[in-house]
Amino acid sequence: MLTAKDVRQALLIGLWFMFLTFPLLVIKVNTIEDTIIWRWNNMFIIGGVCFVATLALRSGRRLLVQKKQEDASLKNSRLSSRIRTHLHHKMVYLPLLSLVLLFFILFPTQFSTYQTTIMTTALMYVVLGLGLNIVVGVAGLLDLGYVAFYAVGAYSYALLNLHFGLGFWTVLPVAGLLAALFGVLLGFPVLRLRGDYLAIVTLGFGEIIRMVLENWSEFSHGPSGISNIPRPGLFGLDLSLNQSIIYTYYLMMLMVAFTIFVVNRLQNSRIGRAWFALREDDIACQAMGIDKTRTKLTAFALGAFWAGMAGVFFAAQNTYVSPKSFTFLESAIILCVVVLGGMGSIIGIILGALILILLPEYLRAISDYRMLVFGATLVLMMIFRPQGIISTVRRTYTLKR
Amino acid sequence: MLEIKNIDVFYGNIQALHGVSLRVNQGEIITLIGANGAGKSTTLMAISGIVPPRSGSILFEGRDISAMAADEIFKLGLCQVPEGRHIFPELTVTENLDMGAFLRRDSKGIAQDLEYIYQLFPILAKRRHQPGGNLSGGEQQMLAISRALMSRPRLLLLDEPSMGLAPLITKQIFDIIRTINQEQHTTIFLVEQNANLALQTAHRGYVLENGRVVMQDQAAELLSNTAIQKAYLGI
Amino acid sequence: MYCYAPMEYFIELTFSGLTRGSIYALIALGYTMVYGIIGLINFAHGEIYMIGAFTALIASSVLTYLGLPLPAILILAALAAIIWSAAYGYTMEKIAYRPLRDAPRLSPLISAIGMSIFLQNYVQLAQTADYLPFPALIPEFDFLEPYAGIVGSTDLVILVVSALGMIGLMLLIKYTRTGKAMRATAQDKKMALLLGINVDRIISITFIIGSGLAALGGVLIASHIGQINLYIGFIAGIKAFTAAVLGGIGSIPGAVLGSYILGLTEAFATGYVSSDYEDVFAFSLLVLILIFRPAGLLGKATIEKV
Amino acid sequence: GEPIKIGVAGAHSGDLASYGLPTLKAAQLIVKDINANGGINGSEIELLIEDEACKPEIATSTATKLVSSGVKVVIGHICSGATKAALPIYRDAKVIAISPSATTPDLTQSGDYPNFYRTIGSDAVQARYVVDFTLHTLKAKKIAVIHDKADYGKGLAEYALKFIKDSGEAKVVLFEGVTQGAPDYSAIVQKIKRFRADAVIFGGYHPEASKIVSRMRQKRLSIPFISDDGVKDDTFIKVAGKYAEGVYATGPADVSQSPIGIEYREKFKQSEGKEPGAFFDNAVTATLALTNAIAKAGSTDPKAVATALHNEEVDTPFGKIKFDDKGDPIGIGFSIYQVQEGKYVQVQ
Amino acid sequence: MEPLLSVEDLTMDFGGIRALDQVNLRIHPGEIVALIGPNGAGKTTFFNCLTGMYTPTGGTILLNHQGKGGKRINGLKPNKVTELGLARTFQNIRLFSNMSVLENVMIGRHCRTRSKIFGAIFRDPATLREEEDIIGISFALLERIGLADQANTFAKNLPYGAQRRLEIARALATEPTLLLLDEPAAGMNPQETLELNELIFSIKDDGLSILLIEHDMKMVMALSDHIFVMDYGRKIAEGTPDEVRYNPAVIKAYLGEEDVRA
Ligand SMILES: Nc1ncnc2c1ncn2[C@@H]1O[C@H](COP(=O)(O)OP(=O)(O)OP(=O)(O)O)[C@@H](O)[C@H]1O
Ligand SMILES: Nc1ncnc2c1ncn2[C@@H]1O[C@H](COP(=O)(O)OP(=O)(O)OP(=O)(O)O)[C@@H](O)[C@H]1O
Ligand SMILES: [Mg+2]
Ligand SMILES: [Mg+2]
Repeated sequence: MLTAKDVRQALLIGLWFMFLTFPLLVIKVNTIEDTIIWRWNNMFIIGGVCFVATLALRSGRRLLVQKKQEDASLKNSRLSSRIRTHLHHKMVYLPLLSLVLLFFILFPTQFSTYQTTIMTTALMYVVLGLGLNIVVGVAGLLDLGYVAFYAVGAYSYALLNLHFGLGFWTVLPVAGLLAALFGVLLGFPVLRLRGDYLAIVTLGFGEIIRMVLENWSEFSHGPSGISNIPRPGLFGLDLSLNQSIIYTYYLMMLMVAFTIFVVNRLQNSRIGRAWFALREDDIACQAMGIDKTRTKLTAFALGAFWAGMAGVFFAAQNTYVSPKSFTFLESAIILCVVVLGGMGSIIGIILGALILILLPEYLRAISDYRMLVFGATLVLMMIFRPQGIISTVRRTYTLKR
Repeated sequence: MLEIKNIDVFYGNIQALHGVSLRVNQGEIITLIGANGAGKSTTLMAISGIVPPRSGSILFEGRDISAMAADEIFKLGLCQVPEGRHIFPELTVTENLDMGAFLRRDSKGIAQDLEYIYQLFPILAKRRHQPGGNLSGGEQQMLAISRALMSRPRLLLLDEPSMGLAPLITKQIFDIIRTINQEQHTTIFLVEQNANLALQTAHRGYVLENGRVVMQDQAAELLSNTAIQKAYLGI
Repeated sequence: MYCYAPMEYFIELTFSGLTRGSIYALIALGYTMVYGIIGLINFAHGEIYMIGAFTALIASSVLTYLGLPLPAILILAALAAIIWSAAYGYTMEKIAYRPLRDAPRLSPLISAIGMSIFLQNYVQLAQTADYLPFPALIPEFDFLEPYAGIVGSTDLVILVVSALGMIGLMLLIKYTRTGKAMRATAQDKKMALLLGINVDRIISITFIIGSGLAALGGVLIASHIGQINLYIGFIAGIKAFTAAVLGGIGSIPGAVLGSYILGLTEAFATGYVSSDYEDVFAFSLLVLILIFRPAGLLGKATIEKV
Repeated sequence: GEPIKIGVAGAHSGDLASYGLPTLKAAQLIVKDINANGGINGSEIELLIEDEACKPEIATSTATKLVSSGVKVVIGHICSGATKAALPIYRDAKVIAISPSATTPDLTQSGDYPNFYRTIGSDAVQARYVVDFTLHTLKAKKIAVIHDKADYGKGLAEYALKFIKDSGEAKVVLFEGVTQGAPDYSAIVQKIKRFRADAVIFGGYHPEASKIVSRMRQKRLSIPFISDDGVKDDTFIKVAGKYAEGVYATGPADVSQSPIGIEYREKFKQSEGKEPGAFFDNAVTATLALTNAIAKAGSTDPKAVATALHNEEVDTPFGKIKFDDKGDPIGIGFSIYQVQEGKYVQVQ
Repeated sequence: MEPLLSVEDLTMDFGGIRALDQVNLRIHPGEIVALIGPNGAGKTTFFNCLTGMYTPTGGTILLNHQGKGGKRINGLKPNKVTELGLARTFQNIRLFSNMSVLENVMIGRHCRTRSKIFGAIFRDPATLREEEDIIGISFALLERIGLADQANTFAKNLPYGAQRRLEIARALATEPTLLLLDEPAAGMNPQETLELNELIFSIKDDGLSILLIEHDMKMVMALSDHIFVMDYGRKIAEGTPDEVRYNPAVIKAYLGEEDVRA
């Protein structure tokens, strides 16, 4: 399997990483206490690990290539496409769907409230991911400031409740619309921008919103945030903490279902097609009579809408909002959900959100290494599945006569 | 000079070439014709090392180049003008031409060749300080061929040089192809949709169908072959 | 209340703006180079800068312990920072970006975000999350003493180095073969390959140069601020990225111009309005400029040829 | 009998871990002692440790987790924001929380969280000390109040602003926030110069403080710099180096002479090999107060524990303390320190 | 008869370069008009000005919209121009490569349909009917260009010639009165070009006017009713195929000697 060349290569890579990590991993300085600690064993651990990993990777890759060659004659032999064709079969996906649904419905009864809270959060990211997917995945507009709309939603609930005593259900649609309005506001100046210029402006927009929330204390209570936000009500019933958490969970599930329904219908409509086309080639798009301005603005508005609603859920679940929760990292994670899941694929994004939000939770066991592993996972996932967990499948049409 | 033996080329899981074999002799103009998607461009890309074949071998002057990196292959004197021209859009015309001579270090020779090119294509001289991306389609094609010539290749691979060119220019370009072949003894591997013209220019030809070589012969023979006439010459 | 001479105040603010601008510029140059060549917003670039600063800190501590004189420490520490940052940049490109060269456009971006998170935590685990004092490696110049209220020695060094960095890079790109190859690679990788340019190597070189510059920035800035921790890269990175876009991303003079404008805007916003909203000003300026020049100040706003 | 569950929540990872970890250690040290002596009324104490990295949204879920695992008393959280986010959950679950370090006045003063206690003076109290010192000892007339835009710093600065205004003895010539992590603060320093301030009050933490103070001194601006607890940290002196000299900072009253304080500091040094960081004494106090109250109450019944916290004095590094009816500590005050020859020295 | 499109003194500058210099051109309903000229003459630029991709520096473009007389269309946005009945293909194919062949054509229907967000979500009868119409018309167009059985493959996976035809179908889906084709036969072999000729004739038979840029002289001569010849941004000749074929200026600038004999 492994040739001498492989071993030599692995050795070189091991040595390279020993060199690379030498200053940071071996020498630990503390300029406060003026100490220098030498940790030579780290160097050898790294060298060894890299050596073994390289060998493993190489033999693994070789196996894979061989297998690929064997399979090459068979079209569609790839696992993912095989799964996909099976999934399209009603006999398979209906029972599967009900099983998944059952799992989610029974979740709070089988797991602790803590687990339920985490799952609620993960579901929130499903909604966020699906919303951002409209902008990034479908319309192809790279938005790095999506968290701004999330913040708009969360603060809408916090403030409207604080000042006017408006309840969860009243604010939910209002916040969605407000966020959509912000989406349009952001959309206007950036219409002419392309690709990565758009990215930086949206990033800036996200930061501006956060900074305004931080500094304009009279309006937003500044960095100390707003607490005591009521949880969602249920016909004025008095819910205990546990009940209320479970109730929020089910609401969130409904919200996810609603989002999936709407987003799916939007994607497969006249507007959805225009968004896709815009992503593919905006010049051809205009030549086909599509109003670029309006199409972009609807994408921004409809994407932001979901973030606004998710924001209300966020505020209600935590009963507390502060600008700290709406940093760029949050935008980045939502973007990761979309890309990792597979741009434009609803199932992919659901999987992406569950993985990315639940993963760090369950990595708490190795708390120190958790974000390290998280970062590495992002890189590895991209290397092995650059198109995301599930790549987009365009809808097929048949002619009804 | 160049010998391709039984190569299979894949894009992911899709096989584009099935056991293609062909040879190019020193000093020849060889043409490869075939319908859209037959695999002509793929053959050229395999030779240039952009899409290495999964099996089979490519010998250039006896050396197996099938696993070599593209830049190494180029150094051996193989230069390709790819389909779609691939002009560097933000470099000026002159800079584009300079890039062709990237590996050369004889600045005098380069300057001479530049003059020669500007004589060959006066329009390029006129546009020499324009960014390549602003040229019209035909101008870009001329630039692409000229850029390849700047590397003084021994084997020139041309992918559909006549695409989008005015009749006059097409004629000019084919004249130039013949000229380079005769005067500079550059061997030429020509891929062309305009089969008529290609077969009139070339010494020998190969016909590619669905990734397989289905016919090979002297160009004149192919030109008069009725099956070829019906399928590719529109007669 | 406003008894302070307005002109003097303006000049002071201008200098503080230029200092900030130079700091951004040192990082923005690397951003813009990498973007120029592979079209990637390298979110991990800030982390490379941070690693440079840490390496310099480690090197200078060890060297101080060995009892070397200050100038030698400065030079050796900077050298170590440059070497190791370049090595990190090179390795990062190989691991996280090269396999994704033909992937959809956003995949390398996510990979970069992942890399940024990874490197931050790597440094935290290997070293510490606390702020560490960074020794003042740059000596105080006596001739600046009369102007101490306006400009300090580190400010001056940073100003000069970022200017030199820009000029050097421009010369490199315009006149050297490597530079030409970089430009060609940036515009059409496949064609560059077909013309015998080793594209992989050119991209590696770009990362090495960009990372080295960031490391140099790291040393200078850390010794200007006097402390480092693992988040310095992220914040500075975002600003530098903004500056690069402002100037027209991919353009080297653009990155420097954008950095100065950004630095000056922040200084004047603080000086004449309020530092509460300095970032708001910075980003608003960005939006404003991009509205009128969608490709940044020095970016080429060509009509796309159809 | 059944072990007594105590939650410990705070930042144990991330950039604020240096505030959270000493707390955790303090709780562990004390609990180890108690358990070694047979526990409280025969029951062992079990610590449930939760890391929220000072993030509000994580704090709510960790709070939920603690509550759902049956915890009735919690030591934490560390940061005010996270505490604020977690408190409603504790309140609704009738869980008592005692923080060693959350200083936002609201937490106790608003009356929203009757279940909350802390072993640290609130920002309002601290701001009072800072302002009184600046006005009466330093006799400043034109004061620049700067903060770091974050919860703690801005809150403190706002109280300082209010107290100065109320006193009518001096003018606030500048009230502004600086951006955390910005590479250079020259502009704000020029502005302080321009307004001819004769003292700077800064609300925030040491990284920003050292950057500002260094810039001030480099620009030859030598007016007094008075800051808070977040700056009274030896790291500040190390980072700012010679520029730290003369800086004033408030901090919890000096406990270096108290036997209990010394005892636990020594234990910490033995097990960790370094000096305990910020809030360690407060955390020791919180743990002692809480375990004492549980012992006195005879159970973790919130009502009984609350009564004990309010009424039973307990020996701590800060001396004998108990809690007022809002949950603030009686007996824990602040002192003013100044950096002199590279050390914080109590000046008032 | 009133012309469908009349262009007067159209001028377009790029920085220092004058790509179009006072070009005049008329197209009457039902005509196939060809625009030929050497590479870089400005033909594509002319198209770009007509379709709103570029805003011309000078001159007027008048479109006779639904018999309501000339409407000035310079500087209108491309989508507006398309709505008014001008549709085009591109010299460098610009399909929506990751969408299916059918969807590419369906996009062409966009400007002739109306359903909004509400309809998309609730799928009311009107929307459903509209959607079915879109599919029906698109399928019909695919059948016409012979790609119906490939309807659900990605556009990028089509052979080159098929992609060119798909571009035409997509343009036809916008229900144009004037179809602009930019080198539709480029990259096709002579056999495929013959098939394309048939298609273009059949489009003409439907009453559309066509403006064609093409370098394949056989095709141009066979199809066109009228030919305009450009060089260096100026019109250098116009007339019937035969007039143009023997025009010495055209031969010198464009055709070269042989074609005269051919
Ligand atoms: N990058 C690619 N990925 C996947 N398939 C490809 C790729 N490039 C080409 N193909 C497929 O390989 C086959 C051969 O393509 P190739 O470009 O070599 O044809 P060609 O003979 O040059 O045709 P044309 O006349 O259109 O240029 C075609 O079926 C094409 O769809
Ligand atoms: N966006 C642009 N910016 C600058 N110059 C341009 C631009 N577009 C076209 N040109 C210039 O205008 C001239 C005409 O170009 P155009 O593309 O219209 O030629 P063409 O007649 O279509 O040629 P071909 O038959 O080769 O496609 C060319 O010289 C070209 O360089
Ligand atoms: Mg081809
Ligand atoms: Mg053209």
